[in-house]
Amino acid sequence: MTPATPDQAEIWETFKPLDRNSDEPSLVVDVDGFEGPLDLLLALARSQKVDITRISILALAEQYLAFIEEVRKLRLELAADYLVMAAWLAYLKSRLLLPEEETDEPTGEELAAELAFRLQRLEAMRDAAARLANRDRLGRDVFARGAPEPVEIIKKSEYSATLYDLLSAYAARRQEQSISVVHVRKRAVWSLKEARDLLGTVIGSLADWAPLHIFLSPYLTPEVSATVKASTFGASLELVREGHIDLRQTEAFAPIYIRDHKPVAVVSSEADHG
Amino acid sequence: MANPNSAVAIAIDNDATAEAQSPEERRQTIRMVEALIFAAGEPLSADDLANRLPKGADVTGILRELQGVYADRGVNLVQVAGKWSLRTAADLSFLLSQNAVEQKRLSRAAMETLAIISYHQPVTRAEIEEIRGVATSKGTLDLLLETGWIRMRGRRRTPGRPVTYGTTEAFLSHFGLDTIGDLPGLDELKGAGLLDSRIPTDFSIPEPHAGDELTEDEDPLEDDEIREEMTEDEGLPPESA
Amino acid sequence: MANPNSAVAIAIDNDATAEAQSPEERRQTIRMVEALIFAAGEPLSADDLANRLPKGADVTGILRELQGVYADRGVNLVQVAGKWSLRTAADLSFLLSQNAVEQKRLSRAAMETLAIISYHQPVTRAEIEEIRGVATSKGTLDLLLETGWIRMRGRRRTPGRPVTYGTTEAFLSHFGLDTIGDLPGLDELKGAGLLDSRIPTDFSIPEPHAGDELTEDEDPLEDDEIREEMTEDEGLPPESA
Repeated sequence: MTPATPDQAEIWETFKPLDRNSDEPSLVVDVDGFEGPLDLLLALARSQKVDITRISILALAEQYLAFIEEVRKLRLELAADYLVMAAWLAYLKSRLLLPEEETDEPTGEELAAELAFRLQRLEAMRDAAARLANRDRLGRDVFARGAPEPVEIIKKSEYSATLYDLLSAYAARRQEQSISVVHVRKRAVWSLKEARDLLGTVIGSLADWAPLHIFLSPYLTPEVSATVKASTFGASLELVREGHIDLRQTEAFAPIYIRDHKPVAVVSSEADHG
Repeated sequence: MANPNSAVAIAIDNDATAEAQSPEERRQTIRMVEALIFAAGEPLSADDLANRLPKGADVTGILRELQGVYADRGVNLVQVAGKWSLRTAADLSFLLSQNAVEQKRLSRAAMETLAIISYHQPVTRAEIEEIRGVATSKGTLDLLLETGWIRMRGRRRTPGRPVTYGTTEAFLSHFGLDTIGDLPGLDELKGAGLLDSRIPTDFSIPEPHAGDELTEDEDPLEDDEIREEMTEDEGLPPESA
Repeated sequence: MANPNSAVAIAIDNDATAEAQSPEERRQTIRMVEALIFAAGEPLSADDLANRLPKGADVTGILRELQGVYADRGVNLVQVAGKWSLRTAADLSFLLSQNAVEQKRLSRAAMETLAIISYHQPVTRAEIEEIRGVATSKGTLDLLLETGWIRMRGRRRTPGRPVTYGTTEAFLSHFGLDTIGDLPGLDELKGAGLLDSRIPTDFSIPEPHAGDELTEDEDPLEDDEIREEMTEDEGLPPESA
């Protein structure tokens, strides 16, 4: 971005019309004040003090070449385009002075006319810029209402929805909720593992027969009573098979009793008797 | 200015003030006052004006005169808190507002809430939340009230006496329903593929009650409760997602 | 323009006064136009006004009448960029210098570039440089774009598809021009052939960039080209002095 910074400053410089017609010496030194060779040529043309349409291009070319010579004597650095213009003007000068040959190239007069046109056009644009700048400008010379009363936009939201939107929103939500209720019931099922874990907490403390249901009583809410009983019974059978506990039921539908397994005593005595 | 009134006014003022400006000077000063007040970003006092006007200007007289000139116009010269400014004539203030109708879509949450109200009405906010399984923000209900599609019907005869919501006639007409009973039932929703066939057998859809008369467990709202209810619990946290 | 109001206006004009407003209606409409233009910070077009006025209002006639009413006053009704706006009278600018917004003044180079763009538009950067005989820094164009007075119009249908520049409505409004045809001295410049950008290709005085064969053809800018163009050649050296 470095190239842009000095440039910005240049653009915003205070506008100070350069009075280049005043005296020649300042012209010579002030080469940096010109915006390119065309600008310099225009300033020199103005110093001829005639209407720009009647300018002598030959005289102008000589003036420019003399100016460049002067600047070089002072060893001021000149941008390349000033030198290119000097070379071209030297060529133009020779074309204007020497008799024209028959070629397809434009004649010296045509080249001179083109240069004159460019100078006129640049001057015209300079004038136009000045006239534009001097117009009654908004915020500088003329002013709009200082305290405008903005139109207040009263926003009113209008909602629209279709019956389909309504029904699908309803059905989707109800359905979602109904499925999540099923999940809750699933959780309410006692698994064999849960029952086994429960029984595991009491094994080892059951020296004598105890009714199974007293351990289950905290869990026997109406909703899960059946599943708790079923799973516990299933788990207890498993524990019997694995030899952790003994079960006893005197008759159908009678309470089930549970105690720690008494392996040696029972089995061996029965074996003795049997 | 080609206004005959101002000429009369000038003549009168000339009699009144010994050091008065010439009519031409006065005309210029009037123009200046007009431009200054027009371009100013805020009202100007007579002193503000006097400081920027030629010496000897009859500022008060000019302001009065200008006030007269603008009296019948679309813009009036008015004095506010001792300062002067040009304001749009009060009777034309309607020109300075424009109604812009913005078409909006209801959010999913609002749509669901509306649907639940339509099927389950009369329904309380707690019941809506229970059915949706998520908290319902007051904002959602306010928005639905704003659409004119739901209304507060009454209060449920339960502890806390919560407000009951129901749908309006505007709801019926917007959704092209003749009566609320025309809302499709369970079988129709299933038939339309909106409800899965896997839904539990005990799944049911209520029969909405939208009549103006309250149900047995509703009390009427007090007239002044309606507004109150609109704002009473604005402090609620936003709806949880 | 497919404006229903304009159709109405045409019908009324055809019927002369058959459908005209009554004097009282017209007086009210005048007040409305006055209020609307006073209230607006920005210039309003006749269509803008017609849209906010009663049907059948003779907007153009009323605007002309109001322009007359305000002609001698401290505030004038002016037409800028084809729209209507109230502005303080130019001869009172001395009085309002305090109100002037502190504006950075454009440099001579920038002002000249602006003038070239306004008189020669649509014009490419190369053409601007050809006229000025010097390279135009990207900074100058960026700055002018920033003022909102110029814009990128499109791309010239020539090799390289250079961007073409032109002026904006804000340009017209700022410089108090109704149309670009009101640019000072435009007709004389045209008559003198000085708006002709064409230079024979074999006329080879030093130029920073070779002059393009000019055509009136422009291609539109792609939407996303606009930003691109703003930065694509920032790497250029600054304007040679």
